[in-house]
Amino acid sequence: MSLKNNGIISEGDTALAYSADQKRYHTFQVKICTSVRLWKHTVNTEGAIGHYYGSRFVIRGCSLELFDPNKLEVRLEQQLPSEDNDNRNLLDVASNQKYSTEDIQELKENELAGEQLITEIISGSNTFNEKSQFSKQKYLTRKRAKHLPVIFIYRPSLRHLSLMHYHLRPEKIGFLRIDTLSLLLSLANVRYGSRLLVVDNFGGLVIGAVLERMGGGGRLVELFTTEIIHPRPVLSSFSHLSSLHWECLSAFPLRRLARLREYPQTPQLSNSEQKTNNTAQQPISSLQQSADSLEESSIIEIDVNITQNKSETPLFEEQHDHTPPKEDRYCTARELLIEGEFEGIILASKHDPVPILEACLPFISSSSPLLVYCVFPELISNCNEYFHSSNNIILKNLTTSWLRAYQPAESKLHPEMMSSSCRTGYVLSGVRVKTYTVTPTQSIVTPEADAGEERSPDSKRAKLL
Amino acid sequence: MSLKNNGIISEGDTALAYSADQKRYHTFQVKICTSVRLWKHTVNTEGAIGHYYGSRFVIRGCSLELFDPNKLEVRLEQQLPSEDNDNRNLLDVASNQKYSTEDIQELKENELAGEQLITEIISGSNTFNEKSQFSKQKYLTRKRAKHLPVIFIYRPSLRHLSLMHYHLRPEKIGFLRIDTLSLLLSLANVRYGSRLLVVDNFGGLVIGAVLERMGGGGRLVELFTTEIIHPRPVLSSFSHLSSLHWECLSAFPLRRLARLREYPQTPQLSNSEQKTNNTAQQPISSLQQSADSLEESSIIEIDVNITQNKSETPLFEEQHDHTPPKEDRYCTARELLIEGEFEGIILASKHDPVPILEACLPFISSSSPLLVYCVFPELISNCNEYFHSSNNIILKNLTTSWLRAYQPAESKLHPEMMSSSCRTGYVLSGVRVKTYTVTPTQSIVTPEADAGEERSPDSKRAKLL
Amino acid sequence: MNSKGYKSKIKLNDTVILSDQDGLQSITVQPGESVQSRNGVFLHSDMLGKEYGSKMWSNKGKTYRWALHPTPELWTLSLPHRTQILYTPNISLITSLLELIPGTSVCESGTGSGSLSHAIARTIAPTGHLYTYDFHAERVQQANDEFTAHGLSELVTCQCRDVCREGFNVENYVTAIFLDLPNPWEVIPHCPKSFSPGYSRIVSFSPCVEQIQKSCIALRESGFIDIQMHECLSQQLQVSSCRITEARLDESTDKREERHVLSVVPRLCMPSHTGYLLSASYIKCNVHDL
Amino acid sequence: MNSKGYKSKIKLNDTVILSDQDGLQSITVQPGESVQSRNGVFLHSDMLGKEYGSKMWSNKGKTYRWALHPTPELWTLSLPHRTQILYTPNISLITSLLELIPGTSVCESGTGSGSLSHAIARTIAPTGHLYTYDFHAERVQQANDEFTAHGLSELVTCQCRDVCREGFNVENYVTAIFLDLPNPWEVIPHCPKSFSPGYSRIVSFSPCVEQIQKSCIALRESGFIDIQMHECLSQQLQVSSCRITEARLDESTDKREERHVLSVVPRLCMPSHTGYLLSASYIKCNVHDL
Repeated sequence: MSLKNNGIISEGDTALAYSADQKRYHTFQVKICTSVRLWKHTVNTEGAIGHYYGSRFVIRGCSLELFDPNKLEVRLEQQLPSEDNDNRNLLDVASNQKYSTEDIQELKENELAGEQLITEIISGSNTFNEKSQFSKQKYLTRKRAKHLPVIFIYRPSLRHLSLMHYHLRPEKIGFLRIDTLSLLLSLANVRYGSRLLVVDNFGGLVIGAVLERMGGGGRLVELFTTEIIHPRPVLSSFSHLSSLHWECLSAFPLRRLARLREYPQTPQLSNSEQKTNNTAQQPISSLQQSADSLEESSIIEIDVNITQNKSETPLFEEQHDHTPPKEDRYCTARELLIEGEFEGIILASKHDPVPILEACLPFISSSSPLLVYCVFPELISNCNEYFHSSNNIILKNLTTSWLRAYQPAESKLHPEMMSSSCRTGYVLSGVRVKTYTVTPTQSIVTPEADAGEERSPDSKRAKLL
Repeated sequence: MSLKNNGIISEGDTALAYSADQKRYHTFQVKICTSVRLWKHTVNTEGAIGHYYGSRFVIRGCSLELFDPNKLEVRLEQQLPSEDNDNRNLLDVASNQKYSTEDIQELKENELAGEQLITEIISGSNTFNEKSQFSKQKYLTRKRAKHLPVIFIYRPSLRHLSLMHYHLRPEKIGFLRIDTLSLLLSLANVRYGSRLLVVDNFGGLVIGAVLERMGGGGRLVELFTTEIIHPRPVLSSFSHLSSLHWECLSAFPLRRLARLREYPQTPQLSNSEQKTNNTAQQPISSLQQSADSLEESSIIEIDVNITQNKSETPLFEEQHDHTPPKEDRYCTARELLIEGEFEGIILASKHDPVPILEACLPFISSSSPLLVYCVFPELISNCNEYFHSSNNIILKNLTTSWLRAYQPAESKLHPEMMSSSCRTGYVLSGVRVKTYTVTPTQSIVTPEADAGEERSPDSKRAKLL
Repeated sequence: MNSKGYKSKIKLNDTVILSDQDGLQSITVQPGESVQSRNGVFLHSDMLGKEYGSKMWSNKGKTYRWALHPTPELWTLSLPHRTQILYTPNISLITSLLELIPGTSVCESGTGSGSLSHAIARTIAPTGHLYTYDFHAERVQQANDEFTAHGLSELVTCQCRDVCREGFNVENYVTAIFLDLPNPWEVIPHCPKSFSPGYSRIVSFSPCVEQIQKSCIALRESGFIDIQMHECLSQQLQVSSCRITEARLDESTDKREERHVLSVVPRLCMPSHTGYLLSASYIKCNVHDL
Repeated sequence: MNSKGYKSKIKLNDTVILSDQDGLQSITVQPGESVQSRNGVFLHSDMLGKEYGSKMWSNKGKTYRWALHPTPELWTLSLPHRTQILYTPNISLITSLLELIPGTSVCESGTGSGSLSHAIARTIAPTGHLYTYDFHAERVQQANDEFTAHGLSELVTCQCRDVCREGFNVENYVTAIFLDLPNPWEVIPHCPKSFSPGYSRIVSFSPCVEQIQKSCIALRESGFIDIQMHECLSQQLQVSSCRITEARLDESTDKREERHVLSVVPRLCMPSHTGYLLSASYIKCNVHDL
């Protein structure tokens, strides 16, 4: 569970670069000789090696240098607000800066080192000294961000990956914002040793997050709704998870759940599954293929990395490396499902969740949390009706999460003026209990106790176990 | 337009009492001899007469006294935060106060005047001096609110009435919170001289608000969806409006709009309308009847007031007082509708807005704002589709409003911890333009220009005018 | 813009709002003038006599604009930004918090780009008056030009003045004051002298928490009561049509139900803060002193 | 509660959460003990051997409780409030912002009612450790009793200490610190010494703006980086079934279409603020000094 290399950036690591100015992440591989593209900059990342993850670096030309705030040469004197200028005499004209863009480019090419460049630009501004303190600081910050960008280098983690994917392609992860995703993990009581069912139509973000929280102990059975398991770039980006983590994961096709309930001991293969297995024979090429079809360069990068270093990310290792017999492809998941007694489910699906939930309930032990996540209100309202008409779901709660980021600048505290993460989906939660049992005193029979009895999961489970 | 009595509280006025502690309003009539019930207190309101509206009063026993913050005897010394107690040694036990509830009642009955009572209660607290400054202040505030409640007396206004009705029965006014209502008024360009169509299924709050903003100049034609106009407690509470204001209002049954378009000049009465007029013969009794059926005492009060002083609130005066011939009941509205050229519509309805809007569009002049307010997303999404498929509505915008109240206490600034006004509806806005005209250059024909032509309101209006 | 009432046909010297997909633009119709666009020219003279709400085609017939009647709301979307401006969701709440009605007299500072000024003038017309101040001389000039062009000059007095130092040059007259200033707490002590006797309202708009904190203290110290603080945001929504399929739950059939539903969902990206609204009441010299 | 793993049957000394319509209640199953209710008594001994999630009837058969397996989330809803507590929407975001995983070591102050402590312990089990502090001796005692009852005593160390004056008594060890204190800025300067070398996280929860402002300055002055501030609220929703009728639009017919739709709408009344979350990173002594 301890950090690889004590959390020190090392050659060959997959790392995240983060620009606080742009609020953007970029995945890259730490290498000594090769340069990587970080937004507009082509950078040799060698300078980061040996420093701790989480450190800040300045992009100075083509190299990375540890950022030291004490080395900033240009500093603003603190002024009392009453002495401050108030911009009232400033006019917004281009002639305020004596250096043109070309001039500044030339200054840069003359290898005017970092802060000296900033000093020069400020001396070129006619209006700098007339600006208010606040405007001066803003000017300085803007110029630094442009000419001496500072980046953070992070080790991938649930926090960073969820922020990154939401920012890159929120619709691909079903608008599962960090607060919503975290809520699902808490309410599902995900922990070391969990035994969970997960349906994840959102690129595998939920699966990756659950695996991180299981920390290499526990059982996650993914019930996939597709014909085969497609390689998922979001899940692949959890490159910090070890083989111990990945071993917790097994998968089973949702469409075979019904048959499993009826004939748990006869794992016969259908035609479609044989086809599936054929596809599974070329895991690397299909991963590659999928990566090629993506538009986001940073995502491609990490996919390629994983493909190249597949020993480090043994996704479904038992199939890929041990080449098990075909009929054993879903063997682990099947055995777990036959055992049943899952301690909860996270159902994050694009499909109508009600039939999926009904199919899964028999495998979930009583007193376990049920979590349903939907992007659209129509789906969640149907599921909410189902929860309320069911006699074995209690503590029902329907929420959506609201997250607001603030600008905690000194003496200018306010929420962010624009947010690009206003949208998330709906979380419906409940706790599965044992189906209604009739007591001698029949006085309290709930009115909904009609249809519920028929689809009672317990009776089905009794058959199964 | 100037204030009655220069804004001084006068005998016979209908006023609003407001308790800032409870955030609750209460309507009452200012009278010299009679007592009114203000929440738990029976109060003679004579003490308020002669003071300005907006002033604060203390309820001291049975009478109202102007509140003077300088007369507060118990004051807390300001302490530096570092010297402050931090409650760490406080235990929450009942024995902390030496006076029982009965004791305090006795102190009150002994006519211990106002602040002296507070002093006595504080001296009876064993833990008061151990509390932190913040807790002391909280304790004091709580005791004062209980034993010496302060109320504001306000003249009714859009601000106060919208807060009052939202608090009393938000569902009756369709969750039209002050921010949402204000947005409708702005976007509909309501002003002195406006010429507006309004559909208001929410107790008349929109109508009252529009009349206040018209300030006695303009034309508001209410298109009502019911068989007859029912007396509406919310509209009645706009008791500050003068006869000049009410004269701007006329009403017409929505179900007769279609016939009006076809035969504008022949106002024949249908059976149902004759029935309507019979009902209109007993305006007072029906108003009373409706008031009796209400549960909110404050609302009853104002209704009764209005019934008793009907000369002051001449709602549909032309019918009630001048007893016009039956066929003239909707005469004013009919003439206005035949003229057409309304400068906008506010459609705040429980019904599907699309057919209503379609029926109203012919009467609305081009370049006019269209405002639709709905409580349920399903209705607004349909109407949004209609807006987008129409070729004579531009600048379409769908929003909901978010309002947050803060507790601006000194050095303890934070949003209110609980809000009882989290819900409002959806506002869809657009601007009606002239129907698509085909130009010689047919290059830019929008794909939706199909069905729209048929229901073109302009062609119908041409027939009408 | 408003006081003249609604006109149905475009006339010379009218302010007209031109609308296309990309936004709004305000023009004053002048002989010989025109609006340039990438796909052709719109001659002002072509608009004369046309009904408001008409579609105007460019001379090449390749693009069009809607010619709209001005309203304060359209003006707010089309005006030249000289400063950060207030938008309609805040403007409308401010109007209600100030309890503006036809006839109210109001002080406002700063004038800024005049977005709120137009909405105030609309609401207090025809008998109210707006005194609006800005310390930036150039802005005052531009605002005055606009008020004149929009026919509001009788309703609005716009002056260049540093109200933080000098207060308003209006005494015992207004019943509503609006502040949108970097240091509102400096002008708050000057406000009571401008109020007419009786009940008046103040609203101050500030983007940052610190401004609210200082203003709140100033309001209390200056004798304001019923101090409240609000934040109002317009949540932008979209209606998305989504295809909902059933997941395949067994191997016997591949036929799955599919339906389309319309969902109202928030937009991904929208303004998440504009500013805080601090509001309060003031009662000037009670007639009786008990 | 967690480290023992999930059990299917109720045993002696188990913590069981009893749920009815009105809320949750936590008990420790003891021989001879019982839970009283208006409609009868629930004997602890009746629960022994029952499956978690079973419905327990009172001795008179008139009312029931669901006997639930404890989780930190159910515990949060059932625990005895000694202080204002954190609820699951904030707890879950804090867990992610602190980047907690199995194995993380954490400092927390104050312990309060232990709502967050249980969630932290669940997430960092089995190899992490939580050091939690409160200045209120009685609370520390109660919290320790609960940690023991819930089988968390090996994961959690709860101590009585004024961390604002003395800091934490853990050095170079933890990678996450959580603060929920009236004066968080007093303890922030003490935090770096408790961090292990490398990358660590801090989150501070405060209801008031002033606390955030001071904490923010303290974080900056103590060398924290990547300072961020968030507010997270759970918006409670309800599904209401509404009847939609067409308005009558002509006099020829009285038949109007009517349909029922399910709408997801916000509740009228809900918590509108809990607190602000200030988060930051700290990098302790880089191994190389360039």
